[in-house]
Amino acid sequence: MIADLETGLYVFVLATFLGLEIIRRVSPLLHTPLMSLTNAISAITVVGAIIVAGEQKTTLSTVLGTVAVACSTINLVGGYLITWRMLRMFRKSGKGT
Amino acid sequence: MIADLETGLYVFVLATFLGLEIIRRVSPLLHTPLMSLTNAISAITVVGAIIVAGEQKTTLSTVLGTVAVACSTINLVGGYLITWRMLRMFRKSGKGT
Amino acid sequence: MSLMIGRALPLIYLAAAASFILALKWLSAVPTARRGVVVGAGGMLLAVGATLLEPTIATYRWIAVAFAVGTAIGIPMAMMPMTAVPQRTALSHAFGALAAALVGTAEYYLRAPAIGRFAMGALALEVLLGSLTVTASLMAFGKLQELLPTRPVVWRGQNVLNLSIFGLAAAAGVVLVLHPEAAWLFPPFIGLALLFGVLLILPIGGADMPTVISLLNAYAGLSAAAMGFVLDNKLLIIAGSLDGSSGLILSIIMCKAMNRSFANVLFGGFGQIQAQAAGAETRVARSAAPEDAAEILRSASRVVVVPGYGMAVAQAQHKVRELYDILTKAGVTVTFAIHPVAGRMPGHMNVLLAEANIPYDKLVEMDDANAEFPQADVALVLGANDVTNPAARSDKGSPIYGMPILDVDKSRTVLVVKRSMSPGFAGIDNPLYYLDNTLMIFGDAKAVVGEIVKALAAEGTH
Amino acid sequence: MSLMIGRALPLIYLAAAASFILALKWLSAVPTARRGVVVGAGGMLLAVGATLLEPTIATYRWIAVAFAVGTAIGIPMAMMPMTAVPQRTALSHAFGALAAALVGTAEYYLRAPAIGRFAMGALALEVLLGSLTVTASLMAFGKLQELLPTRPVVWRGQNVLNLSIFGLAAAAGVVLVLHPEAAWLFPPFIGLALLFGVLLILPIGGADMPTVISLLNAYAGLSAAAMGFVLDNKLLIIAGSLDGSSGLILSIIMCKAMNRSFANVLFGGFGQIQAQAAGAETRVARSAAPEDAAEILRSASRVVVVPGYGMAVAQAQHKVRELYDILTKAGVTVTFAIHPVAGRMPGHMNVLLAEANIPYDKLVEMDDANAEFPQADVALVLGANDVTNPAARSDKGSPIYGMPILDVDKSRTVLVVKRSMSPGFAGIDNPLYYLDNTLMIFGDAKAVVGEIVKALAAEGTH
Ligand SMILES: NC(=O)c1ccc[n+]([C@@H]2O[C@H](COP(=O)([O-])OP(=O)(O)OC[C@H]3O[C@@H](n4cnc5c(N)ncnc54)[C@H](OP(=O)(O)O)[C@@H]3O)[C@@H](O)[C@H]2O)c1
Ligand SMILES: NC(=O)c1ccc[n+]([C@@H]2O[C@H](COP(=O)([O-])OP(=O)(O)OC[C@H]3O[C@@H](n4cnc5c(N)ncnc54)[C@H](OP(=O)(O)O)[C@@H]3O)[C@@H](O)[C@H]2O)c1
Repeated sequence: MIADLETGLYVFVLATFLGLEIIRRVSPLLHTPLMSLTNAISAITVVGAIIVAGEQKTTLSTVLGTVAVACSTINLVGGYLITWRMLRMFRKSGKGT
Repeated sequence: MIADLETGLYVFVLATFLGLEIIRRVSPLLHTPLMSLTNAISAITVVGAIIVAGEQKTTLSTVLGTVAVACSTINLVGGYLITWRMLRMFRKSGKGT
Repeated sequence: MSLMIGRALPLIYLAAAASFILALKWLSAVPTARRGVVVGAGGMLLAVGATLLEPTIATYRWIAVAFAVGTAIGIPMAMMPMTAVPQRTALSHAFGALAAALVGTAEYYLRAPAIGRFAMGALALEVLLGSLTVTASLMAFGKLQELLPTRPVVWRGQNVLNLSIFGLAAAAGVVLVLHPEAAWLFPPFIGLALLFGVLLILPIGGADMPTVISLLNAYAGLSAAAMGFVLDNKLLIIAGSLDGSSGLILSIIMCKAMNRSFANVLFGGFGQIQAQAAGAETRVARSAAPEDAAEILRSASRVVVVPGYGMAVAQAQHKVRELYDILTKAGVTVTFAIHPVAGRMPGHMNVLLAEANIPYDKLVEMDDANAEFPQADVALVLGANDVTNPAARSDKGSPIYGMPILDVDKSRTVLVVKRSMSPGFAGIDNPLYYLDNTLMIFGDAKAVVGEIVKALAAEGTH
Repeated sequence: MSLMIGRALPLIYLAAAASFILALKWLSAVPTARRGVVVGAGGMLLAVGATLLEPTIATYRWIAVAFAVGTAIGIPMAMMPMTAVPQRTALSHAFGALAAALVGTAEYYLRAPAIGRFAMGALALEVLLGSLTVTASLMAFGKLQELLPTRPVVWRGQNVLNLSIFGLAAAAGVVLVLHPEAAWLFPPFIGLALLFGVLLILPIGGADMPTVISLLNAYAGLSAAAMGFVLDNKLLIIAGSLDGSSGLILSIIMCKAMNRSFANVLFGGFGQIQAQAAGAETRVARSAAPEDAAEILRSASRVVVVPGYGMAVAQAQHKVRELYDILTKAGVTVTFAIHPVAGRMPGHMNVLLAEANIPYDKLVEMDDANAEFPQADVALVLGANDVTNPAARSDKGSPIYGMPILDVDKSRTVLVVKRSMSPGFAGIDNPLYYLDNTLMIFGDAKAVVGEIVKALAAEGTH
């Protein structure tokens, strides 16, 4: 358990440094797609929900897990889709409509 | 052991991404100090060497460990010192000699 | 098969984490951004696919149902008009946080009391942040969709009450960490967190919601990272951290662009008192008809358009595109000056204008735009207000003093399109409207721009 | 006490890792760079201090001796003149790699054959990369210090031989991973790696050493990271990865600035054949005395100085500072154009000029400098050669064709200070010297600049 904590902290610190570094550099032009893309990415919680829903250990856990999978899926599907839709709109001058 | 490998890989991948991201942004003005600073930082191998030298398990390991500590210390001391010396040289116009 | 997946899973998750990092990296610039989305989605599919092969899964029935329901809701949510993006974002944070809170709850009832202290700590954090983010996001959604009153709701002792509720929730969490067997405490713990989420948003004005949403984004990210600690899943920790940093950075950018602090946004009750001051004005503004505006634009050689929240409300972006086309064809140089907090979310104006096919290299950021105004013949302010208010530069008493603004008043002529003299989000009067070089064109932005276009087109056929 | 350290150690190491990250982050710009060094050194002391408290340490005697010896060698190595930095860097990579290889070797004899397959794999990688980097770095040091012939040593079948040696070393490594008990194989394994390090550098010309050093930096970093895998120490993995990325990025930058590929640097035998071509030249260059140069500089209003390797060889930077002072005082605008690969290591010219107290805001990067030359009255080329060679722009047959250069030939007058007509690192002739607007001033850079300064000073007192 303590080893897990240690590993988790290393991963957390490194990923946070990396996130701050990368996201500071996102052009303001793309801040709205950025919000929807991070939203989609954080829908990765679905992998935890899938296990809980699929294990079928108790009725409660199955119900909670199923609702959680549904919620995450909304963000997963919706997030990538709307980001894609937005990015398809960005065009440079002189590149047709 | 497999858990160690997994953790190690995560840390390695994240740190490499982070390193590439940060170092790409170092001003060319400071590329020489960058080389000496990373040199100093990688002297952290000294912590591994200290254990080997201090454990005194076999004569061979003590000898190898001691030489390793000495080598790392050269880089540690020399690296930070020369980086500091270099950086003290960089001055903006109008700020005395 | 199952053994293979068990061994490969960490590597697949690592690949997914790398794909998320690349996705955000490539999102930093338009030319690589789409590639980023594809890679990010690919990593996600890989991770989900591999997880589905886990041998602990006893039945796929409920998972399939949930996928179907989620997709059925997710697709329409992705098809909302661009003007609804702020609300949509709030709603999706609610879903994300709910998923984290539910998984945390399920894990508690499955594993307590035989749960390690550290895992229980992460679980409590996950459930606390998740639950409060659910209600707070729903409240934010309600305010942005104007289902709830957008003015801040404040009362005496509010901050003390809120802090006490939060303190109670945190205390319940600590007790649960020390005594995971105290299952009776779990429902009140969640209840307090949900309640705190509601109370947190009540005193915050509707127009401060974008900053709040970004903060909630950071909370949702932290909650997902905590879930990663509970499940010992590094992919979740990484995705949560990335999400958290994004929320944090966007809210810092917004606070800086408004020259305000986090504390002021969260506890300031902004947008509440200042509204009354606006009525006292006695100076007069000059107004003009859309036809006059067309005349002025026609004879200009450099026009800078300054879009604001009003353009989003009026959905005027497609008409703006027509105006851009007709002016460009007539040899007028047209650019768009984008203030970082114009509209109601970061980058709001950019997506709207991109939706209307305005090339993104014509969208100019604040600092560059401010270098352009002195050379511009016309600044056409379209439903923007606060972001053009010169009081931010000169009037130390103004609530927006010190906020960096677009210096539209430095251009030769300023045309302001809005429906009335009423104030914008900050609830304060705008001295710009009384300057000698300013002309007001009253009306709905879409209608006014439409008429300007018509006038220009008619002139063109003479 | 010891238990406390055992628990706190991972957190202390995490803090050290964060301090290294911050150190490199702050090194990105001059104003924050010193803070970076302090933070990095602080993290290092913390980590070393905490490690010394580890209960497994039975005696401090040898550690203390090693600290003393290391410090006694490290301090003079930090006091070397700036012109010796390339050699110094090569030498320090040898030390770093040696430490990694020795620890790996010690671990092997302590733990084998009861060592896990994965740890043994990391160990083999550590020892392989460490050992080859030791000899390769020493060779690079020898070439840079001119203890060894700097020309590439090539022969037929060389690449095949080198690859075979490497293949043998790798094969030995694989066998050791599969059969860690085969201790007899360990010494030959190291021997092959050491030999490969020597063979790797033989065919590479002295002036390609900077790129090679950077690559060796990356190897040393990887070797430290592998050591982290062996010892399950995440701090080592992080520091090694940072070091590795730095080496990789710098070598990519250098290759791009020379328009060459890694393969060409490593296996190209660059600087070998072209030398013979130089003699065939029949055109004549005009030369002038330092006094004439002083006259020309005196009447200029914009001077761009282009320093190169020759300035480093001559140690002329302090004289250059005198020239800068006297010209600036006379109202001449003086800037310095820095090519990314001028000299013999990345940023070489910058440290030399900074050493001579030239303000860093006068040092202009290539692209900006190339915008300045057409407006410059004089380009003063000080011991630079290849980085000013116009053949890179126009002559498709030239070995440096396509390398981005400083367009000194576009300025009104070009003054070239060098000792002879002999070629620079690339071993090729420079058509710049035969242009109508070029004047050669032959002599050692320090001496010539000194005379120019004397002439200017004498003139000033008339
Ligand atoms: N973007 C962000 O991320 C963000 C985040 C937090 C806060 N904010 C705040 O939001 C504000 C944004 O400034 P802004 O200048 O874009 O907007 P604003 O100051 O809120 O002003 C919008 C103006 O648009 C006009 N308008 C509304 N509907 C219209 C219609 N249909 N046609 C024409 N005009 C219409 C309104 O005047 P009438 O009623 O007279 O028409 C109003 O004065 C700033 O104060 C900023 O601090 C933004
Ligand atoms: N900086 C890096 O990181 C790096 C990395 C890899 C390769 N390189 C290579 O190194 C080269 C650097 O170009 P560069 O223009 O700086 O140097 P260069 O092309 O090597 O030329 C240096 C010139 O300085 C002259 N010189 C030598 N000693 C001198 C003295 N005491 N006084 C006056 N002049 C003296 C030499 O001519 P005389 O003998 O006639 O005096 C020589 O032509 C490039 O080809 C680059 O690709 C650099």
